[in-house]
Amino acid sequence: MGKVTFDENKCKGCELCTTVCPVKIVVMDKDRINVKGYHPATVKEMDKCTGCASCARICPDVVIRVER
Amino acid sequence: MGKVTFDENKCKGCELCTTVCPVKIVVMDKDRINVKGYHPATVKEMDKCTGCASCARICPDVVIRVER
Amino acid sequence: MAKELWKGNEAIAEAAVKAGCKYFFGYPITPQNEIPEYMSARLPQVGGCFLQAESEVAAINMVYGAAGSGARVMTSSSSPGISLKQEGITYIAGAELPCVIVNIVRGGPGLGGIQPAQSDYFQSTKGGGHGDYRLVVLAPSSVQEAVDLVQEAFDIADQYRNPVLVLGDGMIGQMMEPVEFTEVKKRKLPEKTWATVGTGGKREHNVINSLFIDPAECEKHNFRLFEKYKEIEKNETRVETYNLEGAEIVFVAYGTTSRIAKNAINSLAKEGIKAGLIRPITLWPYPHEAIEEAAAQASVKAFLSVEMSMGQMVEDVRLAVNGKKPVHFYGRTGGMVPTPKGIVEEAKKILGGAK
Amino acid sequence: MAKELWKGNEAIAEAAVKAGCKYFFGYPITPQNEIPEYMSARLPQVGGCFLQAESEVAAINMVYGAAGSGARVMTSSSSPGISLKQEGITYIAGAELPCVIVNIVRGGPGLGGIQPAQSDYFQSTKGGGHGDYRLVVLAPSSVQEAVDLVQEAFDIADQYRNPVLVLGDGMIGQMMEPVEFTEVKKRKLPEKTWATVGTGGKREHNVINSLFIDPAECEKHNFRLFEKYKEIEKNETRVETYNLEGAEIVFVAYGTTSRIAKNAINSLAKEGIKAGLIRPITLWPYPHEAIEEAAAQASVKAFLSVEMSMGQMVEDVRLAVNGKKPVHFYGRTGGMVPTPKGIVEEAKKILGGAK
Amino acid sequence: MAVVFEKTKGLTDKPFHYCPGCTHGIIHRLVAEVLEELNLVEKAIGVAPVGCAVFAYDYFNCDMQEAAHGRAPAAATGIKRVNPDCAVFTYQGDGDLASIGAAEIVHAAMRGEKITTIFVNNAIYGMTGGQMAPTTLVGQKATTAPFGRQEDHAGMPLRVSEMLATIPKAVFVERVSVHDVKHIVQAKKAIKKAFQAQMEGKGFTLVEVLSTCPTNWGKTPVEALKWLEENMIPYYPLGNFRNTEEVK
Amino acid sequence: MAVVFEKTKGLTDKPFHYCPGCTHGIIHRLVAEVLEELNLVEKAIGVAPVGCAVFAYDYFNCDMQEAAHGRAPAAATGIKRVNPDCAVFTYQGDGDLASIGAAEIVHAAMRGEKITTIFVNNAIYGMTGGQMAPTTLVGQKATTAPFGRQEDHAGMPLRVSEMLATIPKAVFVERVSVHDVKHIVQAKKAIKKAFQAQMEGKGFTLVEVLSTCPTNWGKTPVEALKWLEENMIPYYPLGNFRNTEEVK
Amino acid sequence: MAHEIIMAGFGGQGVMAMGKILAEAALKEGKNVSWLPSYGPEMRGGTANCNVIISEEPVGAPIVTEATAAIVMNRPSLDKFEKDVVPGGALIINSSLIDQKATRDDIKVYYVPANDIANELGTGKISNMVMLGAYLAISGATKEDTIMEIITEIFSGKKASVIPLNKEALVRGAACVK
Amino acid sequence: MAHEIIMAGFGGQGVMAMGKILAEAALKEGKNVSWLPSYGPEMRGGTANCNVIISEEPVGAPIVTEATAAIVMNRPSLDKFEKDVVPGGALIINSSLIDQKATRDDIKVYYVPANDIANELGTGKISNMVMLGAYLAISGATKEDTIMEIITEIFSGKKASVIPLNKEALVRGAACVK
Ligand SMILES: Cc1ncc(C[n+]2csc(CCOP(=O)(O)OP(=O)(O)O)c2C)c(N)n1
Ligand SMILES: Cc1ncc(C[n+]2csc(CCOP(=O)(O)OP(=O)(O)O)c2C)c(N)n1
Ligand code: SF4
Ligand code: SF4
Ligand code: SF4
Ligand code: SF4
Ligand code: SF4
Ligand code: SF4
Ligand SMILES: [Mg+2]
Ligand SMILES: [Mg+2]
Repeated sequence: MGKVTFDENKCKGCELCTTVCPVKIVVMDKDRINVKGYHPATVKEMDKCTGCASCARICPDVVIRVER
Repeated sequence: MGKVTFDENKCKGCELCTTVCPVKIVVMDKDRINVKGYHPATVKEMDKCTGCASCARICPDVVIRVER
Repeated sequence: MAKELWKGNEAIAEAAVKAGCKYFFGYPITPQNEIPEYMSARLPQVGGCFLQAESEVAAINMVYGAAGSGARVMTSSSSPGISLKQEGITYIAGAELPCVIVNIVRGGPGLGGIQPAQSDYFQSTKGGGHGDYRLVVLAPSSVQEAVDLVQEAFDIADQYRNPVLVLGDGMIGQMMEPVEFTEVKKRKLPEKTWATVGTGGKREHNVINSLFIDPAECEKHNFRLFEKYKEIEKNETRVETYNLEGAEIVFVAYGTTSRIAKNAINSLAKEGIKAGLIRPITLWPYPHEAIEEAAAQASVKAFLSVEMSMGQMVEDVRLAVNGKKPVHFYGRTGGMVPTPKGIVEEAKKILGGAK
Repeated sequence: MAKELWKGNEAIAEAAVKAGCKYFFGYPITPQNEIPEYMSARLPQVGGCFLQAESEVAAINMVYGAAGSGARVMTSSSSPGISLKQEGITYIAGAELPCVIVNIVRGGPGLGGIQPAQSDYFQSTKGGGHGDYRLVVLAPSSVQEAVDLVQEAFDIADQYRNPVLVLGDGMIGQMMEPVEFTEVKKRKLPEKTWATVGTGGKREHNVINSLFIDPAECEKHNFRLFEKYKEIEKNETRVETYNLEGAEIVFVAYGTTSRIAKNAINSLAKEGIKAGLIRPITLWPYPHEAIEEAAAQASVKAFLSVEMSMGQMVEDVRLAVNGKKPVHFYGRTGGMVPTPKGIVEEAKKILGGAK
Repeated sequence: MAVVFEKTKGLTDKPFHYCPGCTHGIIHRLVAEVLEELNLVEKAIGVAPVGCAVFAYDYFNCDMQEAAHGRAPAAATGIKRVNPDCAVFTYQGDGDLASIGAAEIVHAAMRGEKITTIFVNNAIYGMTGGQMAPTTLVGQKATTAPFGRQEDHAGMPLRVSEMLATIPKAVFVERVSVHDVKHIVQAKKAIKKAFQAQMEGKGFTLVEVLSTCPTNWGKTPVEALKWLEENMIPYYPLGNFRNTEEVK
Repeated sequence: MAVVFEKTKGLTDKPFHYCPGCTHGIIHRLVAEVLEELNLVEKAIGVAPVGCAVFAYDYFNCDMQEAAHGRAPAAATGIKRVNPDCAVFTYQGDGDLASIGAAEIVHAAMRGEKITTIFVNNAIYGMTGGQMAPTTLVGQKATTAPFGRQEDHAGMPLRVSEMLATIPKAVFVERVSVHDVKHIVQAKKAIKKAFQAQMEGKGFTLVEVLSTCPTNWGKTPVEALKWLEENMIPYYPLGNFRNTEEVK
Repeated sequence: MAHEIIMAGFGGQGVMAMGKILAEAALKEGKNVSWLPSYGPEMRGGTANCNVIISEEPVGAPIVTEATAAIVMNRPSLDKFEKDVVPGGALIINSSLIDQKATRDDIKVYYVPANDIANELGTGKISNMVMLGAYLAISGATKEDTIMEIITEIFSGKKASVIPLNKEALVRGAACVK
Repeated sequence: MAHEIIMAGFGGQGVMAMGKILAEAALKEGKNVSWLPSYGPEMRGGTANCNVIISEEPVGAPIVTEATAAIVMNRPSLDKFEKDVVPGGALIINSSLIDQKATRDDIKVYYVPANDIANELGTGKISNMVMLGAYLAISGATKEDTIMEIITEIFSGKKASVIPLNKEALVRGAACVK
């Protein structure tokens, strides 16, 4: 049972994190735009998170923090 | 039965030719000094020359001409 | 043919092709990348060859080899890359090989910045490389002029067997302006009998070389070079003058800076202050005479050298004025561009002071 | 300590070691090979490190790295090698790194020759690299002076965080003269808190850099550099004058050429002709004032710049004289050395003309 | 709850300027994590290249120098000879290292300079806008190879790791990739080994990291990872070419 | 009587300036003989290095250029691109090619420049008076390695042929020697093959020739040949590293 | 009187293209023109801008420091360039993305919901044409027809379908400032 | 009055060493001195030469263009340097290797069979010391004893055996010009 937090304003909307989540809970938030002008990544159903940190490891901009 | 001719004034007295002659007839002429100030190489008993051209092939200064 | 909008860098490249340049060796660097990029697509169409070299050092030595074989060849770079080319450039000058080198100058020193600058004036005109030699240095102030000068540069290079440097800045390279490609008037050029293209068994072997191990020979070679340079000074010096009549202050500026100076002159005119402009088109040979004449002109109270540098060409202005009038300097550097307003204020300060 | 005969190149190397130079990165080239050769044997004795780089380009960038780590470091070369170092030199100037660069000049352009010359004056003093920057340029005229100046060069470099160029020629490098190694007077030097030696967790990370992508920043950096250069001009300008009193003609010459000029002065004296000498010891900052004063001196009819070049320093002489007196040039180049006789004849011609 | 992943202290707080999805960011992070894990942040001195990673001097939380294009190994040599106990590394792109800097990297390896080079191979010149690199694949388009790199005109891509592995004092040479999490983990292992070999004074160490340039490849970040896997890895096989075990 | 050996027309009549017994002279002659035998003298363009062979432009009886130190492959590239039908060759020493010119030779090979490089490896800088070369053997004394080259300080000698053989478009790479007549004959064969491969447009070709420097080795010419055989060949094994058969 | 225009926005908003089209049209009408882009290394998300000068006289400095008009497509551009407009000059603000109002009162300020209009027309991509339409209506720097000629040349062939769309965008933009 | 000497011969005849020894000796006697060698790339068989200046005044140009004495050890050197001797100056010719006579009559010419004498003494190597001995006798540039002090310093330790030989060479050389 894991928890991920996004340093949202550092996100560049590259979507890499969304491709590696084993439980496919990382998605782009198309409704919001961060200060950089990108749709930031976010997690829908946090309870599904395994805390595997895959999303954090592939994030090129060190946006993601993972706890378990 | 070969014949070698030395372009004597181009000789630098390095002695390389004297080391490769199969019949050991190439020697340095210690009695003479050429325009460059070196003792030039020469052949004592030309009749022994096989015309193998070894001396010419190793001469760095293209001093030697060989006939057979 | 109607005028078309061309980006400076691409116009320079096309002008070279039109001038018969078939070979280009270069290495990427901002703000001149459109030159090699354009050449990479264009030269194959004319049966030429574009090659991206492993470095500027390699590029300039490829130019040496190609020029030594009699080809019309060009390279281009920007400040740091030109610094790396200095050894190659003095070899080319020493071996008297014709070629065209383009420097789209950016801010320095070191890695500096990538915005427009004119801080490579000394390097270009006094010789950044070792030894006594000169490059012909052409300084266009518009894309149209760049196009015209680049085409002529190849002829000048061939006529005198000397490298020609086209000195632009980031603005010239990046901006778009209307261009009309016109034939430059043909010069009768010497045959390149000295080129290494294989003897074909028809002549003694040709040797391209800059080594003269006997100092007497080396000096003779230098004397010959400087005879040639005298010729070039006599024949190729170019300058534009603007508004000199009755001018109280004369701006001296080249390249894009000269256009900013013109704006300043026009706004000064509105305030009833007469300012004129001397715009060297050739930075070497330098148009000393035009400046001497202006210095002798009664109305002229002072000179102001306006540059995108900390003050380099101003030395040539002083050498030409030779003490007859005060010579001042106004410049911005590191990629900052002078404004007409800045020049106007400087001019007023000087005239105030000169009164 | 008694005087000993030292070969110029070796004396320069030993002087550097005595000044605390622990690192040397260089590449062989005639006529300066004795410097790296001496260092390769000497530096290990003082716990330093000599490294033969793969090229001059690598050597100057090794110097950049070592200087950036706060070490006293030197490199040396001769003309073509110095041309290759131009990019590295402007980076070092831009990043404000202290180091000493020795150029034992040979004839050019290109591969040129290996005999003594002074044809790298422009490159040394106006900046052979791109951008606005200055090197402190020291020009010894004897082996003893080379020894003294090299030791001081390291202090000047550290005091101002600026590269210092020691400009010699083949004669300085190859000849033997009596030398006495004397302590140079200590300057109080700033601590190198900026050096990259590992943060040790005690401070923010240090960054050695010459990139300022924002042109406003880049310009500010240039302004700061030129504030520093003003300081250097104020504090470090050096010149020797000889026989100026009542001189009709003033020779301006540096390095070994100045000694030949002295011989000429002495033989002219025998003929009752008064000639004097101004010998710039620092080529940058240039001793303008000494020349201005001489130009103002009533007895002086003319100046003669004597160089082993086609005429380079003469421009700085003209800038200083600023039209007050005629300035002439006499030079030999490509490895040829002026003779006292040649200078004497030139002087008489000028004075004849000036009468 | 325990933290399983957070930003390493080997990085400053300055956000990267890289394009969205550019794997330079991943590689920066891996290097910084290794420095932290080996307790080297305080005794590390890095050398930034000229390339998109030019601002690396702002990102790594250790002393840094910005070297001239291609000369990072020379600058690092000067640094290491002055600071033999420090962990000295260069971070270089393929234009910087394999093109203009070819002589400097070969000779740093020949001398067995005790430094670690992180070689970021993205088969293109990123910073200057997509010109051909020595590592650009045959047929791959670049702004200076508008019809794609042609073998007969521009030759075949340089395999830097294979070439340097022929040099005796290049004691650790490995090629890795960061196109997926598994390979990212492996890449970090290689970088760690390289720094360890350096600190043991074994000799020159290099890790070649295959990286993406979505912007100049004209692909989305996700497409770019796929392109790397399908096109670069076949020509640039991953694996170790030199390791300290061989070199006793 | 028939002439079995005489001076080739590939050479001018100018006597070599080389020191007594310096094998540069032998190598010059072999190259010139090959040019003559392949009827290339009239369509050959050679590039002289900066090194003791700098005056090669006076000795080869074909068009010649004198290139900057280490840049012969770049100059040759410019020449060959302008004269694709000519036989273009560089003649370079180990300082010229392996040290300052390392980037230029690697990239000429990478591009598959259709030129032939004669690489004269005498393990020293001859022209400038015996400084260390990248090819100087460990323990070998040089004026810049007064205690002999030390592996930990200056690394191990660069094996240029082995390194270049990793480059796909280097289609012919062979190391030969001229320390005795038998090897001189083999050396000539290799040089001939290289020029043939060039004229067939196969790619980049290089022949590394182990050579002597009696003057700076401090040996008689005869001793020098022996030293080459006993000390250089063990570290620089003779043989072919790349030939056009492999490269289809 | 010369038109000296600054056009600025995010990379991707088409400010460079807008400037080129305007310059091309002015050239077609026989005017003197220059187009100068901002340029830099590949760093995304920065603001792109270009200077266009249209004049009867030969163009002096290609840099615009005293703009007769500034067209700003995003907030950073407004902050950066508002001060560069000459008194009496025009400032055209893309109100779809910029909630902020102009601070000066010595210039004419126009608010154009360019993205909203573009979206209505079916593609956000042509917000730049909306702004251009507004600018033309204000300045009369070139005839709208000439702009359409240029656009027609650009989108010849199969892309021709988008031509009417661009026309519409210009018209809608103009309407906002009538 | 200053001594300005040119010494020249084949590489290997020891002209450089001869010049250094003279300069060292003069320095020991408190004079101002300079020694300037010819230098060049490794090309054998050329002539080597050096300039030595000994003076009470500080030395001006280290190059000797008007020699008070020229010591020539081989034919090419004679041809090259005879003209550089000032009227009244000395030209010392190694008559063992140079059959040629001097052409000028405004200078003092001395013929010293240096190699023959050196061979008599058992080694051709010290022909340079024979020439130096002759020069000292003619010029008195330094005392012979000072030269011997220098030589003694040079050949300290096991090479000391050759010291008397050098002494003898100097004496024999001097004898030739008495
Ligand atoms: C001497 C010199 N030449 C050229 C340049 C321009 N330049 C800057 S970065 C670069 C290449 C960058 O490509 P790479 O090394 O592959 O790094 P990337 O941007 O792909 O990460 C070039 C050619 C320069 N700054 N200095
Ligand atoms: C840029 C530059 N650096 C250095 C030199 C000095 N230099 C002349 S030849 C040479 C090296 C020669 O060695 P190598 O290439 O091995 O040739 P060799 O003489 O041994 O045949 C050097 C360093 C130069 N002329 N130019
Ligand atoms: S930690 Fe793993 S499971 Fe949780 S969001 Fe990230 S990738 Fe998905
Ligand atoms: S990988 Fe990082 S930058 Fe990319 S979308 Fe996910 S959180 Fe944002
Ligand atoms: S040809 Fe052969 S046999 Fe005759 S001299 Fe020469 S080496 Fe001896
Ligand atoms: S090899 Fe040639 S140069 Fe050497 S001694 Fe024999 S003939 Fe003379
Ligand atoms: S240009 Fe390419 S390499 Fe550079 S930051 Fe953007 S994506 Fe990365
Ligand atoms: S120095 Fe060495 S390489 Fe050069 S010519 Fe003499 S022996 Fe040959
Ligand atoms: Mg890259
Ligand atoms: Mg060698």
